[in-house]
Amino acid sequence: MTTSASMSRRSVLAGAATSGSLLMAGSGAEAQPAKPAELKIGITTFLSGPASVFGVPAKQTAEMLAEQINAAGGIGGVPVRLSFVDENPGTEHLVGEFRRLVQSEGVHVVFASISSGSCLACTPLSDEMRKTTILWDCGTQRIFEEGRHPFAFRTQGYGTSEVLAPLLYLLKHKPDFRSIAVINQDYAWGRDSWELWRAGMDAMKPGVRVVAELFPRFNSTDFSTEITRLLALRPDVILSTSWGGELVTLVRQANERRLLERSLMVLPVAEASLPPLGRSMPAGHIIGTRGDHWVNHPRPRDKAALDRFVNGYQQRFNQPAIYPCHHMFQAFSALQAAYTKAIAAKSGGWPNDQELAAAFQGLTFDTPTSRITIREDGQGMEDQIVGLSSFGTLPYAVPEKMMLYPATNVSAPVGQKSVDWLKTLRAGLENTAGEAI
Amino acid sequence: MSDVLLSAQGLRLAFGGVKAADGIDLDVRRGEFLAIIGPNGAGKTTFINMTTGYLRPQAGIITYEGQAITGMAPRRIVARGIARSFQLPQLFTEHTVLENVALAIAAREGPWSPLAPLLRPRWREEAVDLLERFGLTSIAGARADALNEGARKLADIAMAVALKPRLLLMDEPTSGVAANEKMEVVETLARVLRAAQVTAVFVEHDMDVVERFADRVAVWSQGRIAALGPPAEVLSDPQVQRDVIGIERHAAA
Amino acid sequence: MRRTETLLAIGGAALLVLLAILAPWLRFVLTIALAKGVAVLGILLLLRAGQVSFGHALYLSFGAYTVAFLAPAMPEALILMPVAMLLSGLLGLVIGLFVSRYRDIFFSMLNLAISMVFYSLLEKLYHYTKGTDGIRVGVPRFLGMALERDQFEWAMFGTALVLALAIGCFVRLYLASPMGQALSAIKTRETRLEFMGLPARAVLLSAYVLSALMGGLAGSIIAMTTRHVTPLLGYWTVSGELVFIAILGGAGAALGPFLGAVTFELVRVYAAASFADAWQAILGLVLLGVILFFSRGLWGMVESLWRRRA
Amino acid sequence: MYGWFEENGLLLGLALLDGLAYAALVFMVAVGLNLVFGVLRVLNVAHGSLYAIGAYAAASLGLFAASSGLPAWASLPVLLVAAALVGGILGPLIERLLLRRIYAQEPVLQLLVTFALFMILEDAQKLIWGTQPVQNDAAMRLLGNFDVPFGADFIPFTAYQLFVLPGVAVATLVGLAWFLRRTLTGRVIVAVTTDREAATAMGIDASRIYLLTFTFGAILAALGGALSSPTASLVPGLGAQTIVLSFAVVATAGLGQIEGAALTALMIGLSRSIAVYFLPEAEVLTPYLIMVAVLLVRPQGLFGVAETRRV
Repeated sequence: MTTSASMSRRSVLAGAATSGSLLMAGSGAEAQPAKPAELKIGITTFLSGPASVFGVPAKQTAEMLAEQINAAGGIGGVPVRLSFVDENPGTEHLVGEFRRLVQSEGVHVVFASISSGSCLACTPLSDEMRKTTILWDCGTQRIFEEGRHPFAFRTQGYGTSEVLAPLLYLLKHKPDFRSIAVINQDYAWGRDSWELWRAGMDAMKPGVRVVAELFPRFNSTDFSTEITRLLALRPDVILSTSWGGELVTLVRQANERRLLERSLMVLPVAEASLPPLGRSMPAGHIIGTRGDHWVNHPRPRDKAALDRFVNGYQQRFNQPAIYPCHHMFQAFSALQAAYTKAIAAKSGGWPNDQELAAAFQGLTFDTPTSRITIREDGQGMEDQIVGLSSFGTLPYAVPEKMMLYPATNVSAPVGQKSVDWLKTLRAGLENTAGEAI
Repeated sequence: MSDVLLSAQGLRLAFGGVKAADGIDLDVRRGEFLAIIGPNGAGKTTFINMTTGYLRPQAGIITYEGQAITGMAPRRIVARGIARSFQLPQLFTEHTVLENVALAIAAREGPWSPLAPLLRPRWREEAVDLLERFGLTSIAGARADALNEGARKLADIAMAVALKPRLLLMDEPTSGVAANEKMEVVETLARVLRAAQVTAVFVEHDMDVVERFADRVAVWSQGRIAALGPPAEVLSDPQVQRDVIGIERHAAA
Repeated sequence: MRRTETLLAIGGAALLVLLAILAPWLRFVLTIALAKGVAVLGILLLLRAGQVSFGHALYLSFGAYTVAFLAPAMPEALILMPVAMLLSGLLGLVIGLFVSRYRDIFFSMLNLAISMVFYSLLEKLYHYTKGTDGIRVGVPRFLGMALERDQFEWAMFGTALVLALAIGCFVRLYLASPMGQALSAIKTRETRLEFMGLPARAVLLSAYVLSALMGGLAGSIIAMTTRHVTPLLGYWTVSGELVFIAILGGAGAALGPFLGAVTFELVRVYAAASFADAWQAILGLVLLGVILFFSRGLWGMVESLWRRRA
Repeated sequence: MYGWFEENGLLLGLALLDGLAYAALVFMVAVGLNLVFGVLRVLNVAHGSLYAIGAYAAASLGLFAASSGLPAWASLPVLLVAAALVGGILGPLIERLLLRRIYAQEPVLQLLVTFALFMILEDAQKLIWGTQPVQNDAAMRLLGNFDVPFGADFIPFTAYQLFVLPGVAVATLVGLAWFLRRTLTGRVIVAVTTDREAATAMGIDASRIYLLTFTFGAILAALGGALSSPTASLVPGLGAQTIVLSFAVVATAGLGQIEGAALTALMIGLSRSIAVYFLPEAEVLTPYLIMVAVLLVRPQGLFGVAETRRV
């Protein structure tokens, strides 16, 4: 398998020298390309820094999937080849790398970004370079609500549905809660998710007292002061959309100090942190996974495929496949479906950039657990499953009493801004939006 | 115009328990060379430091040209025409000797265009000329940290002279200068200063130098002036001989 | 050496243009490198005085955010740049009045502290700055013309190159002037300056304000080139990067920062392309090698090569 | 029911307890940096990496100890052992192989050598421990909770946070003070800190003192990390956060001043936790604001001695 690791310095230099012609290919989307020798995919993900907790498993997944795809003859008969870019050094580096991927590496498609900031920086580039870009993990609702991006497609859900689903679950599970505190990471997602939650909560259950809004520094390793304050305030519910190492630290410190006996926690991004938490995650709290891809999904679309993927990953990397792995799977699945569709539309011809992007419009593709359709604005419609933490056969928590929220019920309609839409919701939605599974 | 250029009255300064200045009264006359002698720790350098604004006296007044300069910033005092040289030469070690002097000229001339070079023709000429008068032409291009002690001392004084002061305070100008060169160095110095009509106060340990070049001598002892007068008179005073010169000779041996 | 430097500067500029023609994606990297080179020139001024600012990412990000905030109202590159530069210089004056009293570690750390305060504000004032998501910068007009993306990128590259040459020339003259020479005098014997009647603080302050102007200008170029600004541009590691580039390139000449910046960006791009997992370690190794074996930086290497040939 | 004032008074008491624990962690990592800076005059950016490696090593060693059947109480001394190992091995290596070569050079070069080292060690950590959170909270669980009364209510604190962290910090402070004042080596270190030239002129073997101090500083950094490991889960990027904060402490404290470091850490710890209670948005700014405020009043830092410029 060829990945970026095998790319030599010389080949980069050669790329630099010849990419004058590649630029032509990039800007002339109407040109009729011949079938390439390899299908080049550029992937931006976190390879260093705290978010590499997500980025590295996703990279491993991509490598595993590329291997499987190539072993099965590639996509449309063309083997795939991956190049990875680290998101951690910041936007200015990343947008340079995006250009390099397109103009020098000549990638056919870019999988962009875990971080919302990275996605916001990359999507305009996809417009300008007319290069199909799959937003494979970032969640910000701003992308498709603040502008049109005809070459960008998100192959998973987004902040609105990922926050609304746990909120609806809470309203149904504990309808009588009267006070809430929030403790989110102090960065865009932490702030955005609280704004979304608050808009929805105030609309569907007005009068809930917000007793504390805590935004500890991003990458904090000590929450003892915040926990003390929450212990003293005794809110009915504590919301935290934190993730990664920080969520692990927060829950461990909170659990040790029995905060979770006093308050019900709602953790929309819990799933990836559950394996490292193990038994430190108490049972009975609300957990989400940014989608429906729980390992114990009671009725996945294709049980065999789910097991194959999850077990294959576990065996190969000796780690559970956490949600970024699933999101990467979805990106590959969407790509395969789009190429199949585009090639069919062209009666076997290889699609150019424009045709590939066109194939993504309204595309429906399979995931092990369900089926995702890409809406006309580019947003993927991924169902959400939320449940209560519980312990079964695995050494870490998984959900029970699960509720499945179909994506269309928990996403803002096309053309509406999420916050505005959330404000229009009314009590009772918690009884109609989801179904117990 | 008054005959007195600089006047110190009742200067007091103590560091902890040590009285470095314990009531100093001194008038420096226009045009004279005044030598300050006395044992180490008597407060000679402290006097220079107070006069040039490095230290602020706890009591007393310093006037220059009839105006109080007590406690002013060194920069302000220099602007009025008082320059000093240092016991340990204070050179800009990353610059050549020529540049050191040129910087002093620049300091005197400022403000200047930020885009014309330091070694602009007029300043370069003046610096070259000054170094020649100090007999430093041969080392003008040498970096200041590559000089021997004597040359550093002279360069240090040359920088002070380049400021065109009317009063120059020198802290041990001949220490570190080889014995056989000493007289020649002082000779040069005296010639330059007389030509520029500079009043000079200098701390000195070599009684031969004092005898030959000073118009008056002030003897420092424990933060006070023990004696003041022409060299012939003061240096022959038995008590000064015993208390100061004896110690000096002893120390020198 | 003077003439050599001029020749090298012209040759280097020609080489960059050639590279930008041959490899369009490099044009972006090189524009950023030139902008950073301009910011590093400011660092170099302060280094002359022996002072290391560990907070100049402040001016970079300030310039960048100025552009991000003003661009919608004033979408003209040639106005945005000087405005960002001047505002940044003004900020530099205010902060400089404070920090120019301090030396060495205190100078470094105060700059660090102030830049971290600004960085935190960029993150905290979410409703104005969009926090870590950052602000998108649209393509501004250039000389009143609405350019295509490709043309605009050329325009930015050209502007950066011209500015780099002009500011490089200015810094060279400045360093040779009494102001510049007094800077290195601050490093070796600051007290003497005072006893010569030269206010060391004012000398340092002017250099500091100049460095803020350059930082702001560089930030504005970066903002219009990457067209998306995030608080990360103001994080302390970016400040460290600027000092890193200064030393990598060599603090001896005005060409050093550009040599350093271009090398830095290229090494980073190639390291990232070849070893996406370990690019940081590779940069570290390069820096370590330069410091241990060529402490005068890349410019020092060029100089000694030149001498050997002459 | 309590009035506003009484309730906030109680909260202030809680903030004090939290601030103390946080101050202890800040002190542990900053004091080593300050000591090293005082003696070697090298601002060691890699100090943050040593902190992170100390934390990782402590967690790994603890897991290893537990799996090889050591009793639970061993999880506490394991922290010390891990710190000693990390500092004792990496410290001398860094000093001998890198810093030693550049003492004669300009300070900025020394700083950058440690910056380069920091970058290399960041990736090295990732290579060794991967990117998934690493954790071992045995030491925190060992001692259980301690309930602090809060009006009619009570607030559980971990005994580790309430007693171990401040305890170790105080022991370190007292031990260091004793070492620096009462032992010959300690006095030599102080002498070098106060006046390097004079000390070397007196024939002090600076090379040995440098090695010793740096190793010592490295062990303290690693210990800081090791102490934080039972409560935190460790992820890449730990070092970068830590080092900026320590820088602020060093400049605020005054160079080489361990009491200054303690007082600064206390100020930062308390103001941070008070901020979390009453003005959460200001929390991240507190260390820097404290530093700027202190340096405005005392340009040499809290306990710093004005360097006399000899003329």
